[in-house]
Amino acid sequence: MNTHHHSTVPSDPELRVKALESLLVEKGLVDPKTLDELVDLYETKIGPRNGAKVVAKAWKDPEFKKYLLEKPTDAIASIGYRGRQGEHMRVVENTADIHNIVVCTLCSCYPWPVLGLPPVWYKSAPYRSRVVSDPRSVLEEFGTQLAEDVEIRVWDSTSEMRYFVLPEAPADFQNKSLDELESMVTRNSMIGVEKIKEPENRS
Amino acid sequence: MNTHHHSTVPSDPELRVKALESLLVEKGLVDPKTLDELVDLYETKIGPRNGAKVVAKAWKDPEFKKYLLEKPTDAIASIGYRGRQGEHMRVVENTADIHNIVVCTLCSCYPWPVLGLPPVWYKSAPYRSRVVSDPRSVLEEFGTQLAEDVEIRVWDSTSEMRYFVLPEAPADFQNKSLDELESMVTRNSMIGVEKIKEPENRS
Amino acid sequence: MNSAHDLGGRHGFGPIAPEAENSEPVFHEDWERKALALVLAAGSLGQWNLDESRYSRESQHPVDYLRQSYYENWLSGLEKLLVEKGLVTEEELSCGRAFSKAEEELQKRLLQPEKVYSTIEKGGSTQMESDEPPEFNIGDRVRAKNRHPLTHTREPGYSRGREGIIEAHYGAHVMPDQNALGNRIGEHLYCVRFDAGELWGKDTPSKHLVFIDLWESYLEPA
Amino acid sequence: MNSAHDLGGRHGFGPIAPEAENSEPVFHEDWERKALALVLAAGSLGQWNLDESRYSRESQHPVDYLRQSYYENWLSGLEKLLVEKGLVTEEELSCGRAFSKAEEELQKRLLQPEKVYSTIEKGGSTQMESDEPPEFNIGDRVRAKNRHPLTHTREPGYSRGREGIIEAHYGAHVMPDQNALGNRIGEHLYCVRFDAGELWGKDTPSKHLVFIDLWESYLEPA
Repeated sequence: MNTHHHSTVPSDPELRVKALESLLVEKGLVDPKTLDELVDLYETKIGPRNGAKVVAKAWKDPEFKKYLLEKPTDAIASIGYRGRQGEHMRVVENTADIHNIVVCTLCSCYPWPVLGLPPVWYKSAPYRSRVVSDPRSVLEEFGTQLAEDVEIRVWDSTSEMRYFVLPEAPADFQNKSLDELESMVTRNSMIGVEKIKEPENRS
Repeated sequence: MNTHHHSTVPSDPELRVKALESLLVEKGLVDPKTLDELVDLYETKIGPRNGAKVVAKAWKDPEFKKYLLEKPTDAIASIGYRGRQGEHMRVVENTADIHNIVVCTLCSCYPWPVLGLPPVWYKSAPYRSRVVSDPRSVLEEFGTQLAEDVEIRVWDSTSEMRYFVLPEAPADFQNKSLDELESMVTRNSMIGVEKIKEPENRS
Repeated sequence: MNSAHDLGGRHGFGPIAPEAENSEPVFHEDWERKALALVLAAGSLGQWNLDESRYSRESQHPVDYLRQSYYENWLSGLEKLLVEKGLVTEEELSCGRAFSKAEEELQKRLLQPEKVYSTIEKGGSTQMESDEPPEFNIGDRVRAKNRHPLTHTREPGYSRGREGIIEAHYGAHVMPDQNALGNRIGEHLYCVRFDAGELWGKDTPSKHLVFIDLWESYLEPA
Repeated sequence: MNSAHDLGGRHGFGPIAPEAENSEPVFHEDWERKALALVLAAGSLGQWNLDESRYSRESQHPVDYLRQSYYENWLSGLEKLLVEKGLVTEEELSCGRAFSKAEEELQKRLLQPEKVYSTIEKGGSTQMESDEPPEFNIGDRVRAKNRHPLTHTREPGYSRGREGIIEAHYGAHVMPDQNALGNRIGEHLYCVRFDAGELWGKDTPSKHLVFIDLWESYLEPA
């Protein structure tokens, strides 16, 4: 006696998508080439390397960093990243005393122009449920240890404001090139679940 | 990419139960005759007709009603119903101004000695979720209309106290026999989702 | 724990769609009979208490808890407890065969068929003595604490942080949060009356009260 | 609505088990590419807004929401909206064939491949004008109201009834509860700082703040 009113096992999503695509194309509402363009955009052009460029530049250029913290949407647009899911940006800066982490407990809001599409774990129930109430256990799963006196700030993206973490620069950032720095910036450090790894510690 | 860590579709419960029974019997921990006795007890001896006897007696016998409201566990035991899931009883009385409803939002606590095992709907997520926040919509699903000025009291069985509703007696209860009255008492009226139907209104 | 079992005030589960009382059978499938009886018979071995049973069912993955039928959840809880308490091994459970008999002492605790009626009729009181006087009196304004324990609790989510009035004192009863961890401790238990508007917000229709049984350590003066 | 999507502070979902960043692909299955693209392309027809999309996904049965993968939920939400808004019929959806073309006016709104980049780059601002001055100032103590709307809201359950401090005022933004019902209205939006102990109880480790964006009508003075 099943009292659930949810649907029975959903049909294969592959078939569902195929049916939906051919239906919408036949209807005259979707152009298959548009779909290819959209996929290409998010698979090859919009991704976390964008954010890494923003971070590296902020580390090297104090003027840009000031601009980034004060007018984040404009500063990010000034190096070419803007638009959908990044219309209203806010940058939160990690320091020796403060560590920021971003989540969306209600769905999976994420700053697409700088980070691309979110990874599976960011959209998952374990992350969304736990990071607001027990961030230290979440950080541990990412191998991130913070000193006890570091203040953790969790940003729950409940509005269209999109949060983006400016990680702490590596110790010797002044001796590194922009390209070197950019290559050290991980996606996870810009979500706030990891710190930038110093070269000797990198796996 | 499934991010759930729940089990895959559970195996057929029929097979699960069979395997569990033969395992526990082989272990020497369960006697199959005991299982039959338990099933027989709850299928034929302990059920809502017990509660109906309690209610009918309370309607006819003011002394018993007083005893039932003041010492419910003892009063119910005095007519033979006691034990598991009814160790600590409390009787709440419906009147022209007050309507009581019982639920267990956290599992499905229910006064077994007087009502038997709970119906499927009582254990279901729709009832458990909704009756505490929107009891009137729940009553509507049971075809129960209450005047706007009737106070609704919902009892959430979060402890081992077991709540039991004493429904309002039918209008002409004094002219009816105990047996007649008993036959008018429904299980649902003792949970509080229905009122006693007057003979002319009964379906 | 804040899991799927804590259903009060949740939305989206659809209609109740009750079966008609006079046609609903006690059991809908034959295996449900056995599931009930196995849970009761195994429980009578005395290797776990009621709160441990509840905790075992609650600590399933939320999807399993919500999609399984009620007796399936009972089975899941029983299977987990049997293994956790060492009564059967994972391997025995998965193949449905005993690799060895249970210990003699445990076999002696088997519920005999002729003891079924008296055992059920006896039940198990949760009333206990407490050395402490009750902290609250009838009529006191209290607030249910905003607690989020990771383990078993009987303080429903929808009551947390909300104010009510002590309606009754039931004496000291076994404290479920501790009982689920194997510690049988008595603690004062109260029935607390909440106005529905306090629980569900100002737009809630009036003339609606909710009574919740809450242990003393769930409460603070309001 | 208080449904399964409102995950903050819930327990029992197990480990996060993240894939390693440098080996996780953008899409894990080919159909996920198409699911994303279909949602974006259909959304660009302008027949629903972002909050209607979210509401459509949230209002699935909780079991479906939690057991389906993320893009499956996107598909479910899209299918529901297409039917609700009259773009396709149930019958067309179930057989995957169009019985008629869409209306001319609607076909004209089709997103052209050459417009993809500029459309995505343009995005959609939610900033609006408001005739009202903001009710709260930075530093004000506020309480998130204990609200339980049956429809879409962006006030998470774990913040309700809890006190915090206005950390920022973001101006007026489209109010999601109304937007999900098709009414585009601007309302002041604030970032509110909560101490974790206020949200999760006194035993919560200190040095932990949670910032939540909340609209003015979600808040009251504390």
